[in-house]
This record gives sequence, structure tokens and C-alpha cells, in this order.
Amino acid sequence: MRWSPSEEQDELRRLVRRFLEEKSPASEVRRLMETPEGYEPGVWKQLSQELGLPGVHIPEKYGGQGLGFVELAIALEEMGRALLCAPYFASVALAANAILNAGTEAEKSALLPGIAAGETLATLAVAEPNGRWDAGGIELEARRGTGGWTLSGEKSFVVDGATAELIVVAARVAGSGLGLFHLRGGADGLARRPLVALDPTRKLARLTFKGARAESLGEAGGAAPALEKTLDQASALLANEMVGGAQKLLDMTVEYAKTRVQFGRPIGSFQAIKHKCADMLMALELARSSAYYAAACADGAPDELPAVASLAKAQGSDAYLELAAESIQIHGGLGFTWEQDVHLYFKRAKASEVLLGDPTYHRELLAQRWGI
Amino acid sequence: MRWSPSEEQDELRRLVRRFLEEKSPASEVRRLMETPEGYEPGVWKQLSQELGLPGVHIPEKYGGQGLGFVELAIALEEMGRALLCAPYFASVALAANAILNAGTEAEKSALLPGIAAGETLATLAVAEPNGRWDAGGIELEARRGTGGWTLSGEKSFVVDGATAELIVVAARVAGSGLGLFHLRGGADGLARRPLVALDPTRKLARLTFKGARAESLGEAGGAAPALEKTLDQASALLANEMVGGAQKLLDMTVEYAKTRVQFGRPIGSFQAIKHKCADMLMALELARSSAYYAAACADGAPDELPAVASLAKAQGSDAYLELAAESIQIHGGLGFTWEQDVHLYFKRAKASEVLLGDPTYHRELLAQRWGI
Amino acid sequence: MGDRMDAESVRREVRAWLEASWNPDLSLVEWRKRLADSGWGCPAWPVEWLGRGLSVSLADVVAEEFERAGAVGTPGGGGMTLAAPTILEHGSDDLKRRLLRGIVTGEHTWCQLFSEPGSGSDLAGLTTRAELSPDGDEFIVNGQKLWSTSAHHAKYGMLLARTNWDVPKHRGITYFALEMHQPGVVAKPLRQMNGHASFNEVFLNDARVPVANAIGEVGNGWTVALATLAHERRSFDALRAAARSTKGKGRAYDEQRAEVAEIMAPYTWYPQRAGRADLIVERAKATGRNRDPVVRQEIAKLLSLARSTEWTARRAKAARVLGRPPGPEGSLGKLYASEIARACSRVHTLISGSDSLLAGADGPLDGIIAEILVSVPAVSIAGGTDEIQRNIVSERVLGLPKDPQTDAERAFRDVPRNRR
Amino acid sequence: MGDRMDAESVRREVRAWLEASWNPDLSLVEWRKRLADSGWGCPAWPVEWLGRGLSVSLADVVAEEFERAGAVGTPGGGGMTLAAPTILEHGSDDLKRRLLRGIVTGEHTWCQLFSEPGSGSDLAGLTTRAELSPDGDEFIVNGQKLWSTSAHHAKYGMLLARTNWDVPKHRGITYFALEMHQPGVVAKPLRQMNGHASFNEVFLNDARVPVANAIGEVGNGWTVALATLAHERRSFDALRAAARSTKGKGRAYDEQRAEVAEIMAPYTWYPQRAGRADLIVERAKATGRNRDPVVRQEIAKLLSLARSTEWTARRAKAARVLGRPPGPEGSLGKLYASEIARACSRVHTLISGSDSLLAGADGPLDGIIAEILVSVPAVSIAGGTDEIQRNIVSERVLGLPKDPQTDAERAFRDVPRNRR
Repeated sequence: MRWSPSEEQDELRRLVRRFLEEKSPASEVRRLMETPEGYEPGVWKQLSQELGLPGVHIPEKYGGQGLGFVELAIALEEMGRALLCAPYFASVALAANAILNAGTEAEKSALLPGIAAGETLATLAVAEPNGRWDAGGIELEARRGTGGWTLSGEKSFVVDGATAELIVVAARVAGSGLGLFHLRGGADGLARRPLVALDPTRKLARLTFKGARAESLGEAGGAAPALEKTLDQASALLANEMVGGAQKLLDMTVEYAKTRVQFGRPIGSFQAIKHKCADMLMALELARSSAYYAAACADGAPDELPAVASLAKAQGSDAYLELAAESIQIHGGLGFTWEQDVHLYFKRAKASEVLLGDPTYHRELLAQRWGI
Repeated sequence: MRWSPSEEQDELRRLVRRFLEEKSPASEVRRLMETPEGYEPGVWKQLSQELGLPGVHIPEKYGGQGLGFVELAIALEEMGRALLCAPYFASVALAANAILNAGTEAEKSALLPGIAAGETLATLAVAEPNGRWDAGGIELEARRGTGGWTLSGEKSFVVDGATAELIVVAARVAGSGLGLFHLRGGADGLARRPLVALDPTRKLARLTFKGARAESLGEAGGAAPALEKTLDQASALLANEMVGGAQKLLDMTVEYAKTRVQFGRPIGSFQAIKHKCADMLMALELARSSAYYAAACADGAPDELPAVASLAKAQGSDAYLELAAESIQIHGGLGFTWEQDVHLYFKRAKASEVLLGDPTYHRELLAQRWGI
Repeated sequence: MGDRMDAESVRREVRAWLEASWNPDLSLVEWRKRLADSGWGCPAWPVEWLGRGLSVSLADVVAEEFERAGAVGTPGGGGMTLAAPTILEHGSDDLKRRLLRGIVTGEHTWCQLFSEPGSGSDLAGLTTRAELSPDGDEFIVNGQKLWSTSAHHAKYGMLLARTNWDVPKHRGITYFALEMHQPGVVAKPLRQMNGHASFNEVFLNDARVPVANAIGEVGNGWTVALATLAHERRSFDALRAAARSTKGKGRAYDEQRAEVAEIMAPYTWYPQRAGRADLIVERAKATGRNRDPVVRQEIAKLLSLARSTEWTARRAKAARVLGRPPGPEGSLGKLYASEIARACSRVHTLISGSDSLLAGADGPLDGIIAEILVSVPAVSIAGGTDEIQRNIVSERVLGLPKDPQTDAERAFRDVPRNRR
Repeated sequence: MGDRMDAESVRREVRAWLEASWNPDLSLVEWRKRLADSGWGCPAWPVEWLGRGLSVSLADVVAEEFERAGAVGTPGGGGMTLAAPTILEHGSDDLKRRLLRGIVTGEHTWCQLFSEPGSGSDLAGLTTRAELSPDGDEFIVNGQKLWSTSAHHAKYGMLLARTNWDVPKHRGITYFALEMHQPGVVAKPLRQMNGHASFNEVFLNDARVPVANAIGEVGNGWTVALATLAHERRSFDALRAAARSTKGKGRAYDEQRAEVAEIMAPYTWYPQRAGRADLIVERAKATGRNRDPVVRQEIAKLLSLARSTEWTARRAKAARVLGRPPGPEGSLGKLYASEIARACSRVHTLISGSDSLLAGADGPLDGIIAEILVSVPAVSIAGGTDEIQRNIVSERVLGLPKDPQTDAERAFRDVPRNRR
């Protein structure tokens, strides 16, 4: 396991950061978060065709770049920093991984190239109105009929669920455990309703299935391990995205503390502010270490991944939220205004805290996975 | 319910404080904590005969002053402030209340006058080596034989258990629930071993009963409510004792911060120290409000007492420990030395945190008692 | 004894007057003109200034009788709670003559023009400049103000501006009554992170204010401002009071309800800002999260904090009532409020779980939970940040020394400040 | 390529020398005299000063060979880790001649005389005074020093004393090598709240030190002290290294084990001071508390903190190894250590419950848990308080400005200081 990024990884980071600084400034984020689809097709096209980011960790034989989770994590960290409004997390971190983990060779060859090319926007539907992220919470039912599989039930908190063209769905298979299925966004028997999200930069939807036809992904009934692995990978990746946002918050806050003058001196010269900033840095660096280590586990230490992913998700959530709250506090009255960008990160932090399960849930998982 | 002390109560406080400042300076505390019995008989005699403190809340017909729990709480707060080494908490807050709650008229008339006069040193033995403070943890057994009741089993964490002349014991009565019993400290079949306590200013003992003869207090088997009430009252009183110690810590710390000079200015002029002190004050004042309210409930609102006692115990423990830790921190290297008095309070705080049940235990009780 | 007599005679007098004069079918303004003329609207004010010079306790008697009669009183809002007392204390007779009556009748509403983008915690560091016009009979004001509620409909602004840059910051400020309806004054609503726009930015470009509108001496504005700030602490309670609008029928009632609605409009989210501890248990039971031991601990912690904060306030109040020296417990309320609000935000999230992702109609309790989560950050900032509060507590309550002041003694011109 | 060659030839050379010279039946001092004479004991030191002028990497080769041969090395403790490098860097040739050899042979142990009761965080504010004797060839020292380990058996002290009170605090300090065995020097053990007495107070009453024993220029002691402090950061690792005493048989081995035991004696409680996160899970299982969901949460939090702190250290190390610019992660270790220790104290109490009341033989794990609870408070103070660390991090890592210095530029004589 390497503890310091390679030259190539640093270069990838620089590349993505330059691109996003140009394409996803705060003004763009503010414009897109008010739109229903919540992303800019032109930028998505460039990000796909010029940078090939949707395929960064997808094997070359499926049209990807064949790099690893560490590289995918770097891309997500930078997107978190720029608060990029795009269907990347849903398509790559969720759907692509589900397909990679559960799909047959044929299914992967059929479904992944479109995702890798950025031509297919995909997502994964797991949680239901009960809000649970564990397999036990899944009630949506898959039934095998003469014409194949049909799905009935409800999914909620589906990231980019209203815009996705390909939807992977976790379902209970009557009798034989869990299954992953996929269908088109416009399929008959599927109704999609956009939800009002606390974080307007990440779109959510509720999906209602009424006997909608779907294809099984891999062998129906045995998908529990694949789903768990997918959620662990997604948690590790979300942790990295959160680190990007948290770092940006610290940068903004320190810059503000250096330039904002009260009582004839920069507020950053007051111990109360200095020590807050030091605490923010401490929380950030631990979250970064966990997030990076989790990504590395996803590549090279699958046995460690489950525990470390939960650790990183819980710690990253707490850190991001702490940094966001303190950042608003240090920005003072202006930090509570709409014009100031801090609140955009605060809302992303709040939403990321519970997406894929809140810190308490993941800490309990961690205890189980460490055999405590 | 009154929210501000009466003139008489303020006067009682002044009286006790003056007495303890003279009789229980740090030098005395340090001397007595090294002795096995852990108190100064001469001071105890004065405190009993001149101030009548052991009888402060015991009804006049049993030889007491007939004042209330609020007055008892004031006495304990001042003792906590002075870190008085004496068998007061055991004798009055534990034993006397157990007798008042469980005893028959005859038993109260027989047992209380000695306690009220300070002539009988008493205590209450509840917890056992399993460390539990709820009735469910009690395994020591009381059996009725031809010659009366005999006790068999083990008690631990018994405050002043090695010196007490009268011991009230909570026992399981074969078949019929819980009972409270009393016997002499020197009784046959009772072996007492002093324990090495983390807090040397409060002595603890382990008591081993091998068929020791004892008298029942009230009707054997129905003592559960009396025991619970006694523990609630004791928790409320301990909370007040803790407030006294916490206030003393804040006083010492603020004084030190005003006079200690580093970098050419009092350390109390650095925001890091100023804000710590403000936080200490905040924690202290909430603990004080809860402790005072709990004592008032013990007098006037018995229905509220159980919840409020647990609230005050949990909050008081957290506050006392926080103030002790921050006080050491602000005192710096000197704060970690033996000569400096802060550590005496730190150890009392640590011990009080778990005596009668730790904050987690009491918060769960609180939730139950509030019907959450 | 004498007081008792007074009380009774006052009661008789006001009761008689109300029976004769109170009429819900009057327009609100007409009625309040009667209050102004009679002095019964502000009985504690001096006789020569629309009052009756009564003691506070006797004024309470008057209030009781108004309530008994269901008669509408003077308006709520910044005019009565902030401007009037400041003018009575520091204003010239000319200003009292011109300004007080409009406040009492409610024809003239007021807003506060104190804070600036460049001076928040450090109010005395304000940089809005007021310069004497060539002819010397008015000041020309340039600068920007922030956090001013109802600036968009106010007739006057309580304006702090710097008139002297060659003296230390506290000594070069002047307090003006600024006419808001003039070309040099533009108020824009300022949107907050929770979507509400409770406050205004006010842009002052060559706004004009007569020299005669200075409240207190030129250059003595800081002293006057402190008077206003002292009243402000009580003003939110006053708002709540005002909000308890009467249920009665009649034009005066209708108009008053409209008035209250307008005054209260900016504050609809304030309960959410405080965290809504009152909803915790019901939410925990509704979601079943009350069965999780971890959640139970967090709820117990939060409610312990909230309850003991109430008890602490009760102790402070009791001491005040008994006229005892105020203990520390009084100064801590604002910091406790921050702590409670933050804890509420945490526990509401813990209880709502994934539902915390949703807002508006899709969010728990119709978006109330989401509004809590995005409003709580204001508590520890508005009206003095927690950091400033801790300074105050450590200095005034604990007597710890100030940290070194680098700006207090120098000419303000030479003090470093924010570039705009 | 050349380096490789060197490495091989050095390896051959030292191996041959060790075969010829190493003999476990020698007395430790006899053996170390050979180390001093040959230069193999401190291969990285200059040839003219008991070394062989080898590069650090080549010195590692020598160390490997010593390990291979099981040969005892130079002593641990303050002499080798702090005094020697400081003397080599700043001392006169005369001092090097007189002092280095005794350090290498272990005949002369050293202690640090830096901190004082009146100057802890503010080391440069020290007030121990050194005045030139009438005859001008020695300084007479008066004052009190604190936190000095092994002062009771040390031969020399690294002494910081003020020789000039008319210049700013950093410019009036001189660094001396003080002979400890003299009437003017009295060392008393200082007991800590956990009962251990790891440190000494040292009282200096007209203690004498030759002018020639000044290390570096008179008045330039602060610069020299910074060199020592830089080495100190590495010194506890060095201690651990020294503690790994060899198991071998023979007089040299026996005497070294005794030496190590004496050096390590003050530090027996240091593992407890750090909180013993390593015991948490085993304790939770042993007590059955691992079944309580609330406890599980606290354990998960604590271990997440501990693990991610390790990972952070690994990242910092990796960056160093690759010669990358050090990231922030390096400077945070001490603050993380405080956080971990405090969390351990909390969780150990939560796990032990009522047993936390007991210590010594009656306490859990034979008193280890109690020792943790009463030792943890030292972590956030010793070697720089958390408050000082946060200043350093915010200034050096985040580049935030210092808060106003009121003492740095004035003659120290005029700077307020503690009354003693």
C-alpha cells in the first residue's frame, strides 16, 4: 500500500482541478442547482470525452481507462472541492460499481461502455422511504413472470434518479434473498418524482415501481455480497468527495481570517479564531487519511475495505460538518448570507452526513466489522 | 418552589464555609487522606455538636434540626468545596436517608438520634463487586433463621465502610424481593477490607458477609421503593457536593489566570484561556441549577425527584470532570504536580463520576423516567 | 400607602378615559392620536412629551386597564422600543417635538442603521462617513449598512456615521435620525442561507441629513448608540409582546393585526433558528428512534441542557426580583442558546436520518426540520458572536483582563480596516 | 555507485574492527573508551572529535554491524541525544575536548536546566540570573529550574541563564555547561499527581560556572537552545531505542542494562499517559461492556481517531521519505496524542464503571486503569501545551498572523513577570 500519491496521480489531480476551476465556478454551481436536471450537458461531455473521467476506474475492456479507485477518489475529491453539479457520483461511484460487482461478463460488456463514455447516465436505487441503507431495509419486490422479471415497490433518496437513463435497483427476490436489476429510466410501470433536496447541488428522486419490467444483473437472489461491496466502495468514495469540500472550506476560511479586519487587526490574529482553524485542520487531516486509506483498500486490500469504508464515512461526515459549521461561524454574519458560498458546502456536508447511512450507523458497522 | 436561597440558607452557607475554611484547609485534607480512617474526630465532634450538621435535615423528634434537603445540600456543597475528609456523606446522605425512607417509627427513634448527634457513624452498602447501582445488581442474600435474619454475600464500593459503626445493607430476600437490613460494623460474620481508592479523600471498603446476623429495617421484602428513593436523594446530594468542588476549581483557576504571567502578560488575557474559563463557568452554572433544583424537588416535589436527580447527577459529573481537567490544563505543568491542590479535586471528580452510577447510566434512567 | 392611593386613582382615571375614548371602529392612527394627546399611550414618558410621568409600576396599572378594556396600545417595532427611548434620553427638544408623535401614532416606523459589511463584531469600527455640506446646515452621508430589518418601509433610520477620523474610533461617531425616503438611500433585501430575506442592505450615496437631526452631540454618537443597544436586549421580548395581537373585531383591531404581521414577518424562522427542542421527543417517538439507546443518550443530554438552562434563567430572574446583585447566570443565556441550537440540529438529524436529506414539502414536518438544520448556524452569530460573548463573560463576570487593544487609542484614520 | 563501494568497504572495516575489539566481558566504560578512540561509536561525528565523519547513511551501515555483532553502543540519555550535538554545533574546541569524551564513554551523564517555575510555555522569559564574578573568570548563578530528569545523578547540566537584562528577552540569555556536583546546586525530586516523581526541581544558589563553559557566545544562548530543542523532538524515540537493551551475557551487557534501567526509570508511566488505546477492546470484552451500543459507539470513535492518526503519521513519513515538502499532517501529532489520551480516559472509565473508583492492587488491571486516569492530564501539557501547539499550527502551517506581542521588543528588565 502506498502512502503518498504517484506523479501520475498528482498530475491527474492537477488536471481535474484546472478543468473544474474553469468549468465549475461558484456562479455555475448556483445556476445549475436551480435547474431541474442539475448539470451542464456541455461540461459533462467535455469531462467525459476530453478527460475520460466517467471511465477512470472502469477496465479498458469495458471502455474505461483501467485505473484504480485511488484515481477515482482523486476525481471525486476534486469534484467535492468544486461542488461540481453532475451525475458523476450516481453514474460511476454507484451504478458502475454495482454492475462491476454483480454483472456477468456479458452484462458488463453491454452496460459499462456507455457509462465509461459518459453517454449513459446511470444510478443505483437502494434506500426506500424507510430510509435504511442496509439490505434488511429493502422491501421492493422482484417477481419472475412469463415475460421476465417485474419490480413492485418504492425507492427513495435516489441520487439523480429523475434524470438517469439506466437504473440499477436492489430488490428482494421472493424466496431467494436479494437481487440487483436494471431497467431504463423511461420504462413502463416506473414513475419518477424529483424530491426537494436540502442540498440543491445533488438531485434526489423517489421512484415508484408498479410491475415494471427489469433485467436481472448477475444471478438473481445472490446479490447481497455485491450490494454490500458496492455500498462500501461508495462510502469510501463519498468520504473522498467530502474531503475535497472540507479542504475548500478550510482554504476559504483561512483566507478570510487573514484578510478580514476587526478591532484594527485581522481576525485570524485572535486566538479564538486561530485555534478554531487549527482544530479544523486537525479534523480535516484525519478525515483525509481515512478517506485515502479507504480508497487504497478498495484497490488493494478488499478484506480491510468494509471496516475502513465505514470508518472513513463516519469520520468524514463528522469532519465535513464541523468544518462547515465553523466556517460559517468564522465568516460571521456574512457567512449566513446566500451570496457567501459557505452555505452551499454546509448543505452538501449535511446531506452527505446521512447519505449512505449516518455516522452512528457506520460506527456500529465498524464495531461489528472489527469484531468488537 | 423557591429559586433563590432564603436569608437563613445564606447564613447557614456562610457559617459552614467559615468553619470549613478554618478546619479543613488543603493541608488538613492532605494529612487526613493519608490516614486509614480518613477523618479528624475532633473536627467531626465540633461539626456535630456546635453546628449540628449531621442532623440538619433529620426531624427534630429524632434529634435533628428538622430542616430540609436544601439545607443538607448547602452543607454538602460547602464540604465539596473544602474537600472535607469526613464520614458525612455516608452517614447522613446515605444511611440516615435509608433509615428515614424504610424504617418503622421505632427503628427511626432507635437509630437516627445517634446519627443526628454525630455519635453513630453509619453507611449504606448497596453495590457489589459487579459494580451495579440498581436493585437488579443486588445478589447478597438475606435469610430468616430461627434467631432472626442472616446476611451472606459481598458488598463493595462502600463509602467509609471500614469505619462505620452502623451499616445499612440492601439485600435480596429469598422469594420476596428486596430488603434493607442493619447491623453493627463489628458484627460476627462480617469482614471489612479497606480498598485502595483513586480518590484518597473518600474511603471505600469491601464487606464480606458470612451468615452475619442483622435486623430488618421496615418490612423485609418491600424495600425496593425505599432504596430507589434513597439513591435518588443521594444522587441529588452528590450533585450538590460536586458543584461545591467545581466552584472551588473555577475560583482557583481564574485567580491563577489573573496572576500567572507568560509572554509579559497574565495568561488570563489570552483568548484561549479566557474562553476556556467562560466555558467552565457555563458548565458550572448549569450543574448548579440542576443540583439546586434536585435538592428542592427532594423537599417539595417528590414526583419530579427521580428524573431530576438523575439529570443532576449526570450533568454534575460531566461538569465537575470538565472543570477539573481544564483547571489542570490552565495551571500547566504545575497543575500536574502533587503540591498543587487541583489534582485532589480532579480525583474527587473522577470518583464522583461513577459513584452511584455513571452519567450514561443516569441519562438512560432519565430517559425512562421522562417516559421517552 | 401613598403609592397604593396613586394606583387606585390612576386605575380609576385611565378606566374612565378608556370607557370614554376607546373605540375599535376608529382607524388605528386616529386612535393612537388620542393616545398621544392624552398621554395614556406612554404613561411613563414625561408629561411634556406625550406621557404622564408615571412610575413604572403605575404604568403597569395602566397597561392592565388597557388589557382589561381590550384597547390597542402603541405600536411594536423599533420606533417605540429603540428610537423613542433614545430620543427621550439624548435628543434635543426640537427632535422630540418632530419625531416622538409619529412613533406613538405608528405613522412613522424606524429602522436601525448600525452594522456595516466591514464592521460586525467591531461596531465602533464603522466607516460610513458623514461630511458637513458647504453651507454647513446638513451632513452628506456615504457608506453601506447591513442587517437592518424593515428598512424598506421605514420612515426614519437610526444612523451611526463617522464625522471625525482624527480621533480614536469611539469618539468620532455621530448618531442621526435619517429620513429614509430620499434618493440617496436605497434598501435592498438581503437573502440568507435558509432562503429567508429578513434583513436589508442599505446603500447611502450622498444621502442628506440636517445637522439638527443629530441625536446627542456631534462626535458623541457612541454613547447614544450604547443607550439604544441597552434597549435592544429587551426588544425581542417586546416584539413577542406586540405579536400577541388582540382578537377583537373592528377597524383598529384589523389594522393592528396587519401592523403586527408586518413587524413579525422577518422573524418567522426564529423558532427554527433556536433548534426546536420542543419537537425532539415527539419526533423520536414518531420515528421509533426513541428505542435506540444511542439516540436516548443524545436526547437526554440535549433535554438536560435545555431544562437546566431554563432553571438557570429562573434563578437569575429570582435574584433580580429580590434585588440581589446579579450572579453570573444572567450573562450566559445567549451562549446556552447557541449550545442548545447546535445540539438540536445534531439530534434532529440523528432522529430523521435519511429524511434529513429532504426539504420543503418533501421534508419531515413539511420542511420544518430542514429549516432548523439550515437556520441554526445563525444563533451563534446574530446579535454578537459566541466569541464576543465569551470575551464579555470572561471579562465582566470572571474579571479576566482584556487582550491587548491595538486600535482603541489611535486616530481612527490610522487604524487598519477592511478594504472595500 | 561510489556510495555502494563505500558502504561495502565501511561494512568490511567495522566488521573487522568489531571482531577484533568487541568483548562483552569488558566493563562498559572500558569498551566505550574503545568506541571513543576508534570513532566507531559516533561514526557520523567529525574525525577530529571521536567520530569518523561518515554520512548518515553510512553511519546506518555501522549501526547494522553493531547490531549484527550484538555489540553495545554509546549510551542513551540527554548526553548523547541533546548535549553532544549542541556542543558539536556551537561549543568551542576547548569544550569539545573537555566534554565529548565523557559523554561517549557514559562516565558523564547530563540533564537539562531550561524550564523554570516562572517560565513554562514562555521559556525565553526565564529569570535565572548569571552574573560575572569580580575576577571576571566565572559566572555566579542564582535561580530555580524545573522538569529536569536525572538531575540527581547528572555530572553536567545544560543551563540557560540570563546574563543581560537590558535587551529583549531572546537576546540576553547564555547557554552554559554547568558542573552539577557543587554546593550551589541542589536537586530535589518533584512529585506528580499520579504519585511518580520523574522530574527534579534544581535550586541554584551562587552556583559557579567558568566563563569558558559558555556554549556559544555569551548572550547568544537562545540560538543554541533552539538547536537542543530541535534534537529533543527526536530524543524520546532515541530513548525507546536505548531501552531496547540487548539480552546478551557478560559484564558490558549487565552494566548497560543497569544504565538503561536508570535512564528509563522516570518514564514507566508514559504509556499510561498516552491512554492505552491498545487495552480498550480487550477491556470491553472482558467486562462485557462491548455489548452496550452506547459503549460500542464510543469505542468506534476512539479507535477511528487512533487508527486515522497512525495513517496520518504514515502519510507524513512517506512524504518525507520521497523528499516532498512536508504537508500539515506532520505538525499535528502532539495535538492528536492529547485528543486520543483524553478519549481513552473517558472510554476506560465508561468501560470500568464503578471499578474506576479503585486503584493500586484493588484497581482494574492491577491499577493500570487508575494510573491511566490520573496520568492522561499530562499529555496536553508536557513538552508544549495544546494551546501553544495550536498557536504554532495556526501560524506555521496555516500562515495566520501572530497575536500582538507585548514583550518581544522591550528590554526584559521592563517586561512584567511572575513575582517569586
